[in-house]
Amino acid sequence: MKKEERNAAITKWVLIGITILFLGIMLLLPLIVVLVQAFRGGIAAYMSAVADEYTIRALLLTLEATLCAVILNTIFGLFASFAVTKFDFKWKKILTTLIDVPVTVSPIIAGLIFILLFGRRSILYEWLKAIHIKVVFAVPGIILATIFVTFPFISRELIPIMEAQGKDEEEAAALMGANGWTIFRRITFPHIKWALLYGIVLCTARAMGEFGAVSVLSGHLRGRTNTLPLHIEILFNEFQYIPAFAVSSILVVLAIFILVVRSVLESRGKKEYES
Amino acid sequence: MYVELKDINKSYGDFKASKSINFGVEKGKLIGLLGPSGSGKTTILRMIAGLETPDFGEIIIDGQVVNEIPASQRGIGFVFQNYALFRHMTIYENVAFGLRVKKEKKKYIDERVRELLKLVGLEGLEKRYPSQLSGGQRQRVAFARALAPNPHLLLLDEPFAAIDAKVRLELRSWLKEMIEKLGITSIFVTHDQDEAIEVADEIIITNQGRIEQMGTPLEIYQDPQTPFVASFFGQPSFLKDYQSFHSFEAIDNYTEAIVRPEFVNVTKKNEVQKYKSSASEGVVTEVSFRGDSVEVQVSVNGEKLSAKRSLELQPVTVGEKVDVFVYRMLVTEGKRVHLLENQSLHEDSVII
Amino acid sequence: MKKRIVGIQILLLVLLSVMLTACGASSRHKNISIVNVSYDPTREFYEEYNKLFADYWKKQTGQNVEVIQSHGGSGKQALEVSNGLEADVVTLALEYDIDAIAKEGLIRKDWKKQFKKDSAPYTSTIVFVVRKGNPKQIKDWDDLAKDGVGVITPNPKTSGGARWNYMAAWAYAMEKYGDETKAKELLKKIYSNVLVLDSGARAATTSFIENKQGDVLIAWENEAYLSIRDFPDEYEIISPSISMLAQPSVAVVDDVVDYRDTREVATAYLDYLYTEDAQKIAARNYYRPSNEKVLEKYKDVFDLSMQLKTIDDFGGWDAVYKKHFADGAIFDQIYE
Amino acid sequence: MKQKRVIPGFGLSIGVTLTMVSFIVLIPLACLLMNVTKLSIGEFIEIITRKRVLASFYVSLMTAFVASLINAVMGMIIAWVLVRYEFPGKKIIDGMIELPFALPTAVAGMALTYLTADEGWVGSLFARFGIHIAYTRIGIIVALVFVGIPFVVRAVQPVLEKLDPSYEEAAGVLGAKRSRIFWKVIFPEVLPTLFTGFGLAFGRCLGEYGSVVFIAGNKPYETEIAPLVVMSKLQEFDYESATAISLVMLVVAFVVLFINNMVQARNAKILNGGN
Repeated sequence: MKKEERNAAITKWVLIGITILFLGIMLLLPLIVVLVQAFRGGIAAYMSAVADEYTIRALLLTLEATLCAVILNTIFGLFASFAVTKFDFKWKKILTTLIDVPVTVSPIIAGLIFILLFGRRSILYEWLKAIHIKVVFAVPGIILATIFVTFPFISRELIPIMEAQGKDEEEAAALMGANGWTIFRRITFPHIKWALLYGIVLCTARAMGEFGAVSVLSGHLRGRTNTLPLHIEILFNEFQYIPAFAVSSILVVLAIFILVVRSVLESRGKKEYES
Repeated sequence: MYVELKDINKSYGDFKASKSINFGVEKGKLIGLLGPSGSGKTTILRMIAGLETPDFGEIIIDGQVVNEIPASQRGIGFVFQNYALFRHMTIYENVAFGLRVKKEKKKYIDERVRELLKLVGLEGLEKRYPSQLSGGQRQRVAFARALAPNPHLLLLDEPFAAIDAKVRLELRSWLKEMIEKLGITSIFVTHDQDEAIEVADEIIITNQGRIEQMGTPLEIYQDPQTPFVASFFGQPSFLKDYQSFHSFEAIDNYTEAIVRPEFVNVTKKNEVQKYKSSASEGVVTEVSFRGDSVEVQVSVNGEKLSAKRSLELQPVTVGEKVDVFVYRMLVTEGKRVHLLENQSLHEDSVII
Repeated sequence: MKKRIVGIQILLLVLLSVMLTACGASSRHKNISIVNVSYDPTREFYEEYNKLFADYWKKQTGQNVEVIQSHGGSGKQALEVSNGLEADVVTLALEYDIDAIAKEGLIRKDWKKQFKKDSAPYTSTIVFVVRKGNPKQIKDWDDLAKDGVGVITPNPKTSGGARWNYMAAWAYAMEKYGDETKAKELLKKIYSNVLVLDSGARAATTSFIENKQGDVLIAWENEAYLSIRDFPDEYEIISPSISMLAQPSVAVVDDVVDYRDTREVATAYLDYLYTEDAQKIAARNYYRPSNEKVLEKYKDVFDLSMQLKTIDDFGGWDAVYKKHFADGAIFDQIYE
Repeated sequence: MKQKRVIPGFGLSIGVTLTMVSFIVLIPLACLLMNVTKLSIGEFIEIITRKRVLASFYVSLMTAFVASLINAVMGMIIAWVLVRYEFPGKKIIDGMIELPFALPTAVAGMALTYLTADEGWVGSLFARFGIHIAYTRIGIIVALVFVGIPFVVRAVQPVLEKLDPSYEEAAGVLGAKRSRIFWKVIFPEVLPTLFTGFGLAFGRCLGEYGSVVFIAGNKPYETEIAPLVVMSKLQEFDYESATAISLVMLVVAFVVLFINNMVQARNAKILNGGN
């Protein structure tokens, strides 16, 4: 028995070692590289890169696109998961699959389909031009692309929770004559609030970093349609490595911030769930 | 009739959950819908509540066809199987919910909630959450919540299923008392025959989407109309060749005979057997203690029978030869059921 | 119930479109702005030139002009313009890309005649960048085919600039062997030495300079000078005996300037490229000025002894594309 | 609307859901399909069976498969370590898992390329043995492993957490050794979820673009992935090829998603017994 226990202890530390080594190399080292490279030229170089006009405009655009995507996806996620989990209807499976599709579609293709839909070759183009709406190679295109790639993020977090909760409580409330809004607000929402926040955080993270789809739709107009990741790519292509990594470090910091928020939310949610 | 179902049909895909259901419930009665799981009893309950819509047929409550009336306006209280208490609300809020939705005055709500909590014996627990209550307490909350808006009809789906055995017995009589006291028409669903017999004024037995029989517990017990009902109660034994037992009227083309343990009298050889002449000899194959009695399995002419013996009597042992007398049996013939009395019982009375 | 659903859907639609319009509507400035869609290596040049032009335009008209730049692979940029990227002017790596836009009907067919010198205000050529001291002794194109030489050049399928690289090698091979089969042999060897085939010229430079891949980078002359400017001790430039005269072309996108009413400023913007001041900026950014006087001034910067072929020597870009870069054409054969 | 629904709000929620699914997912995808139908079947097959295209499919599938496999193994180990062991720094490691999600892929690609190039911190270690990471298929796999880490870990973790310890105790009482308990009792429980995580990672890896372009080297037949061919076809104005190749990728993504859903549904059926 003793030998067995010793073996177990060895296994434990070997596995922990593997985990730390693997994650250290795969996750931590890239972060460190970004930070080290960002400060290679000193604080002054770093600050001038970060405070650059184009950087700030790119940051603002990124935040705008992220905000739009998160708001719309939140609305969608709430309605979609309510519809899918609280009601039975035909084609439900197909609907849930369709909702999930954007995650598996390559970002490049996501960009391409919007080019095909709204680009100059599309019949919609002339129509949109006539009413002075620019979609592709303009901010709306970027927002659309961002919405697309993060489309299922919130519903995906909500559906399992709402599924597990069942619909008894809603039915009971409905039997007593409560209307949809009351049922949602008083019965459904308290169950999902942490999952919702969690989904919003994930959605924000992904929306901020989207590169492929946005790259296809952006047109790379400096100061106009460059998001932060695109701006980084441009800096990188301009041999401005220090600024490129410096701007990247903004995103790294945001990513870390998001992870912290996520962890806090998760443990809060767990606590609530257990009590 | 306060509640009436007329020719109700309902199917889920290929599965027929209800096949031309017809029955009526008188005002103030407590009805038990009894049947094995999958027999369609919950579907009936949910259709009455308006949680499901029948494919065909009419549901009438208080003289009004309610098919088109949404669940929330049927004036029904519903107790869910798992109670479906609002986990994120306190007990007080749970009970008050229905009243708040109806926009009742605050003062009235408060009075009513306190009155109900007192009625169900949960005073002082207003601020608790459902997760902090025991199973029995939760059921009481569910009951109070269902009653809060003064429904005319109370529907309960397996009200005792989620409670452990000891509390269940207590709750049964509590619920029966409570409903009698309030005089509210109630229908509850159960798969437990004891529960139905003990609690219900009338029982409706369902099987495979059909109603097999409706009647008082005694009627159903004593006078089963279908083979299913006949075999549903107790732990019946089935005889292939009942005529190997003495003094039973012969029926042609019978399917089988059903004998309940209480129909059988097993006596030791040294005990007095009143109807010795019409008793058969059997061998004890199994003896088990049942708390309040002894269950004895005997083998008679190759048929297995189960019987009960009082604890006061001398114990029997496995392998012992005993006399077995059958008072009566239920013989099925196709869809019909015949109650056959042992004829020696009548002869006897004639002699006396 | 049905009606309500339709109502909500319409509401949602309106919301969506309002959001899109709100974000998309370009607010009318008093100041004028034009979009210059260019290719990768012109960033530094246009950054400087735009200031010069803005000053000039302000003096001429009193208007503030903001030039919004977009840079990327030349082919990709042309595609985006064809797809609706609203560029007032395009300044791309090769005629072929502008022709592609013209084929879409956005630019008039005879755009080449609109500006002087075939609408190519500055030129460049293809050279090699090697590590300091030239350890692999790379002097000319056939040295690239030697075993053990790591070559970095972008993919001519995606990068306009890379097509010039390829054609320069081809020009050398044809001059040397005069035979297509042997020329293909040489190119096959060179491209089998390619370590990283990046999608654009800038990415290739990054691979060579920053990630230290390979022994030689085939690059535009201006790009080569720019990249070694930061690392003069690590790299040197080798001029091969034969190369291509690369003619980056410029054009006004008629469709867009008519729609946006910017034809005047857009035309002026491109015309002004031919002035001496602008030509000097081009030279300072290592583009060979088309103005001979200015070129003469910078003769110690540019190796004027190289033999430079033009694309017309090979029948123009259309013919070259079909022969070399179309699916299944020579470039694909080389890579089979 | 024969079946009356008890819980109110079905019309509204399904309406919003369908509207948004149509606008964001369905119509754009249909647009792509319509563009493909401009091709005859012969042309379509000709395009997608070109050597370079086939090679890119192979590279995409192969690297995604290998990367997901690595992720499956490592994900299993990491999830196990995070659920079963206590050690200092565990919370941080747990919080780090979602980093690939939060960090923009372009930044990740840049950093990983920098690390694994022959002169990089990690690349130089391997270069000594003649192993090159950046600009080879190994590089692509590294990038995809990075991208796919959270999928397997986050799929397996909850299952391991919920796994009833009495299960293992039962096996232990029966005298089974630890390793045997793992392989015979725990592993089969986790396997379906592991597969789901694998599928999710695989789907994501197939479409990944941002991080791969930096590290891949993009040599035809060698390190050119399918999304890149789409991009390069687009740059050649070859819409037909781009859409045709995209369609193939979409179909593959659908198949992956579908198989995944089937496995999940089957798994749920087994665990919950019907329904």
